[in-house]
Amino acid sequence: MSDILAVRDLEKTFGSLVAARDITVSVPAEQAVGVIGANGAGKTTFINMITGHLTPTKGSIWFEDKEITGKPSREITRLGISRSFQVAQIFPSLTVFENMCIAAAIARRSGSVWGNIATPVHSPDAITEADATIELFQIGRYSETPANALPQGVRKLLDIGMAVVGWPRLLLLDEPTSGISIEEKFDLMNVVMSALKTRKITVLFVEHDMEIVARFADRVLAFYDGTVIADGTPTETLDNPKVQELISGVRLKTAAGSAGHA
Amino acid sequence: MFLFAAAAAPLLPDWVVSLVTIAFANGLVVLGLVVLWRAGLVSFGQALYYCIGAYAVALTARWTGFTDAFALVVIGGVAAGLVAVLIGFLLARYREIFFAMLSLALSMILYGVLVKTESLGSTDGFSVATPTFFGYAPHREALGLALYWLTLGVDAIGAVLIGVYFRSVAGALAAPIRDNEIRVEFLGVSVTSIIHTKVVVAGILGGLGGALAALAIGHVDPNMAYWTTSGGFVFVTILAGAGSVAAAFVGSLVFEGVRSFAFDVMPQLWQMTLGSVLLLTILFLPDGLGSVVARLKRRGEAKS
Amino acid sequence: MSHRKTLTRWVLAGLAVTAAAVPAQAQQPPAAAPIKLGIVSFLTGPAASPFGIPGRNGAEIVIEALNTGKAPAPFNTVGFGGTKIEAKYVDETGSAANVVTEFRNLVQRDQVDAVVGYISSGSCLAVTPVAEELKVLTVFYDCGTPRIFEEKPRNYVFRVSPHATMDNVAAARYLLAKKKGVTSYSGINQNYAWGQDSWRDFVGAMKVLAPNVTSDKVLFPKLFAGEYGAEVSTLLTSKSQALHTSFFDGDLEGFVYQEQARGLDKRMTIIMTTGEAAIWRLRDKLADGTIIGGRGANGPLARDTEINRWFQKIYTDRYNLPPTYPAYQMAQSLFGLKLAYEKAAKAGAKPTADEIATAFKGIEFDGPAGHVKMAIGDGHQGITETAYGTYRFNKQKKEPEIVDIVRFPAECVNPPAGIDADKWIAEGMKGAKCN
Amino acid sequence: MKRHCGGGAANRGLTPAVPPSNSSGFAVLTASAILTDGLVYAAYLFIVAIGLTLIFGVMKILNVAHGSFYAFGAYGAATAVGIYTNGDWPAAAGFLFMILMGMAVGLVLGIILERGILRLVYGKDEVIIVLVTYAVFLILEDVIVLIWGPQSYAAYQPMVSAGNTEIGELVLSNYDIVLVAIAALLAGLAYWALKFTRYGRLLTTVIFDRETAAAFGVNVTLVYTATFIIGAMLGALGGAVMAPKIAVTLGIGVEVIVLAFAVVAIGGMGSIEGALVGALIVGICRAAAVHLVPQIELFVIYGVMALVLVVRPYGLFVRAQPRKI
Repeated sequence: MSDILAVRDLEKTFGSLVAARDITVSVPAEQAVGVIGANGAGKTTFINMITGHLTPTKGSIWFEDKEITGKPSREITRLGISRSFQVAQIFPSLTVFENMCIAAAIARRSGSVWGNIATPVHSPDAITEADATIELFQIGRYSETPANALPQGVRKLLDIGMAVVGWPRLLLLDEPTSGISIEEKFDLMNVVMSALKTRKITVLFVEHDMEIVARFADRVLAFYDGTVIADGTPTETLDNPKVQELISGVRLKTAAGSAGHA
Repeated sequence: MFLFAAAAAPLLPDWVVSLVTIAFANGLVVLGLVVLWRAGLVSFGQALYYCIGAYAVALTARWTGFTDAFALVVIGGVAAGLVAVLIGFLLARYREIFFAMLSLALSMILYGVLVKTESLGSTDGFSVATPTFFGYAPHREALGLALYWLTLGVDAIGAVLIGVYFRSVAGALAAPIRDNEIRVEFLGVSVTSIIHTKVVVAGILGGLGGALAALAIGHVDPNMAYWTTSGGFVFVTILAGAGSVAAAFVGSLVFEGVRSFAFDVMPQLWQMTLGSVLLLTILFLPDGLGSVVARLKRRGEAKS
Repeated sequence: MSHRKTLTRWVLAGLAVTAAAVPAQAQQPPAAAPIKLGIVSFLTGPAASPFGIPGRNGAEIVIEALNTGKAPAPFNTVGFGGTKIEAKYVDETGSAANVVTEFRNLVQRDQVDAVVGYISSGSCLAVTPVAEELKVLTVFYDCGTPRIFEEKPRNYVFRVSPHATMDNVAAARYLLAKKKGVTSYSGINQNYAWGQDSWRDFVGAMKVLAPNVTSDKVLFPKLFAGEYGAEVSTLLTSKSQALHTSFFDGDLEGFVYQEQARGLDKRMTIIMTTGEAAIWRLRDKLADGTIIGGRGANGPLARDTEINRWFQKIYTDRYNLPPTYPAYQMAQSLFGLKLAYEKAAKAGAKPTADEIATAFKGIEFDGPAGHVKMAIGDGHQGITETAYGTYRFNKQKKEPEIVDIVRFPAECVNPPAGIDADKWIAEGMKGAKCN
Repeated sequence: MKRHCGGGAANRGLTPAVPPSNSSGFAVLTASAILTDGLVYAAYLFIVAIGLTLIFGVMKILNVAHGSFYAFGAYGAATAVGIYTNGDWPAAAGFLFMILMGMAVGLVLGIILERGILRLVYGKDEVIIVLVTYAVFLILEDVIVLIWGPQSYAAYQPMVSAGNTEIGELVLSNYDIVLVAIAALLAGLAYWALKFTRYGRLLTTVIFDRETAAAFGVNVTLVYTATFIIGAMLGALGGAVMAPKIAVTLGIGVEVIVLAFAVVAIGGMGSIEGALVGALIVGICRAAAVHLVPQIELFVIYGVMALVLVVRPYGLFVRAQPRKI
């Protein structure tokens, strides 16, 4: 089958600053793609353009052979692309279940104004879907906890869960492990990746920790100065001298920086 | 609750009936403010819709001589709703204090227009024809009761529908919008359109409230659009709290009661009384009377 | 009434609402009770000091005099027909909803026998249908709009004080009589019903009486605006010789201070239709030569009769300020109600509202403000003569006085029975008997 | 700024009663009158708005009780003038005494409110705090009745003794000129204080970013108290200087609140220069309306406000910061 996501010579400039330039990538369905690169290398810009948070200055983005360049993020979400965030974006005043349930209900409604009013939040299938996803991400015991009282790891899982509850075909994770202690990182990624496997979701994830990338990605894109300097299997990319010199070499520093940045 | 109040009516002294009628009419406006407040929005111009609903009723009766209470109330609600749809396109882009200020400005403009309209009696306003109910034209106590029941009926329907609305996606997306608009957008929902619907819902409720008030008072004037009127409604909203639908009506009732009591006992210090009540509520009942109701409920459930 | 009583009643009311368990009869007053009057006027807000308080004071002092039977004949019987009067004072402030609610409370909760009051025409218009519906005798004392008895005939609503039309008709007549050379006039009135109506009537009357005199600047500043700099300089650029204003109290005083500072009154004569209420406070701040009206022949404009001297005295002794027109209007209203009550009360039996109303219709009497005829509005609306005069601050006695007073007979400045005020003026004030 | 006045200017055509003979001279006269009146009114607006915008900028409190400060200032001033005119002291001192009295009242009131009530609600939702100040406003309305009674007070002496100046056909009240001077002084003072004094720099940091300010060891609570008291005194000052022009009576606060809100909303909440520009726009537009199309005077302020808010939701001098993910 053809690629689920295809990006052709994408470019984004803010005034004189070039945040991303001639990025051309295509991703086949159900692949797990790791994205590495120093801060400001254009990883988040890349993701923001695909999810419609930023409009590219040049180039085009195709999802399942439909062009989605410059569409508003909510439309793109409805097409089947969803994302998680560097800083978990959840609803602090609601419980985990409520967070998940409203996400599920939204995914189930028709987009119209009337759809919003006509769709109940606690419809049976919304509830089952929410519970299922909560189980899938193994945060069941927090189900009734208000989100503002959650430990960092669970916040992340909830954030990703809310992105997954609507059965997207493509998921973009922006630094899923940022702000997570080294020892928790692997468990978290295990949970997430297995969840995505079971739902057959193609995933692009930005990551600073090369071990995690090596462990969980089928393929790795290396960003530097707004463009892709290496693209291949984890081993290929990570062994690439340019990558060694420009990214993994400075890994520790950026990791530290990214922690502060997150 | 409404059934109970309805049944109680014949036993109540007339003055209580009329007081409750007006309180419950205003309760609808407050319910509208609750809808907005759940999403963290406060309108200091809700009197706009209140006034439009009232004038819609009064003018229809005046120009067409048509006096059926039920239809008039609907007309009031629809008129306000339509205005809300238009204003919503503008208002939905605003948040926090700016939302409050813009709505205030809009209601004050309506006030200005009405004051300028001498043909409608300017600030004196004009009286509203006595309503009929499917041809039945009651008087004195009977009229009072009829209006009372009408108000309760509309309130009950409104309360039920709003209850349903709160359980819908559009309704439930209040706290989330207050918490984190970006996430809402990335879940695939247009925050603007959700807020727009809230503005319209609140507008319709405001219009219905105004319509009922117009019939109950029998008179309309531009003061219904003045910012102090809006202030009063926000006051009650805080008093009631956004906790439950019923709270809006209880709060409104308490407010009318306190005001009238203050007028009766200390005619020159009623503002101070109201102010103190508001202050104490905020300090000691941050979630309003609603929270008390809820707590009692919970205790009840715990027992059973 | 005592606080305990009030409180218990409110507790009962509370129970009634929640438990729905209190019969309406609980509020019935015991037999042989005093006559209860509800007195409503502004006790708070901007209109309290100019109208509300003088009105309430007028009521207080008159009711005291009546209860002790000290009022001069024919008002010298105790209270109303021998029964003492108990007054309950209520604030008029608030929305129409509040005003109506409080009116109902007076009638249905406090079981008053009649209501006397209301200053804002808005309140009067809002209360009228309710009063009619509840069949309770209501006497408006200060509100000016003629619409009340023109919209439809009323049964239980009366107004002894004449309506606002005559203020402005008389103002026009006085201006033309005293200022021969007038070719153009301007107006500054508050932007609300009272101001708009006053100006409309004045312009209408001027058109009839002096068609060739034109109006120049027409200003309607916001009610309680406070700042009139722009208005004053607009008027300073005008060539008018006269300025009409129906401003009252706060706005009137503010405007006077501000125009004085810029000498507007040296360029044009100012006609103040409610000026009388302000002279005791403005004193030498008010320019000599200002034309002063007092909503009828009240205060210094009233004729020097025994009852007027009596009223002036008891009021001044108590409040050490002479009574202004709201006090007069209140007194007139109470005296009118008293006479109607006593005319209706046969053999000491307490008359019903209907009996009093029938007796009230078309009644005539002489009060502190002169002779009242309930002549129009189907006998529900009083007309009196009115008077305008020219202001002068007496430097020797250090007190205000109003000189070269012109009196206009009631029939000269009021529409005849059965004709709407606006229509009457528009059609050239036909049937006005002046001489 | 001009574009907001379009309404007024466009209607120049329907100017009522322009004598055709000297219409050009008349136009000049009108124009100059509009300018001077606009300035005077703007001065008034700025004086009442500056305290409001300061408090909002620093504390994010939309202070409805500002109207009460104005009222108390006016009553205080009126009382002062009363006392003063009974004693026989030099004329100029009277004005000063009046202002000081007004500000003293503001000072006391400010301390009581901030320490007594606001302290308890810091950290609550912005809107809740607005409601708190609304409650305070209601209470203070009646406190006025308790202290000064329902009757109104006059304090015209300072204005009348100031006399007037004639410039061509224009007659200006010297007191109005003083008002403009005071407004200008305040503006300059505020600018200087914010730019060059320690407290001012503290304020600007707090306005810019409360958290960082606190992090850098700024005593935010202290800044708040100080700000609120200063704001209260400015509000009272507004009442004090206006007292001679008006009858000091119940309910004068209500009008001022909405006026000040409008001005501040137009200029941008929390921005001093915004308040200044907002006051000028409203002042000039209103004066133009009164001179050229009196019919619309009532809407001008809200019209301009709505217009500005539609074009610039956060007012002329405040930009919305876009949210980051």
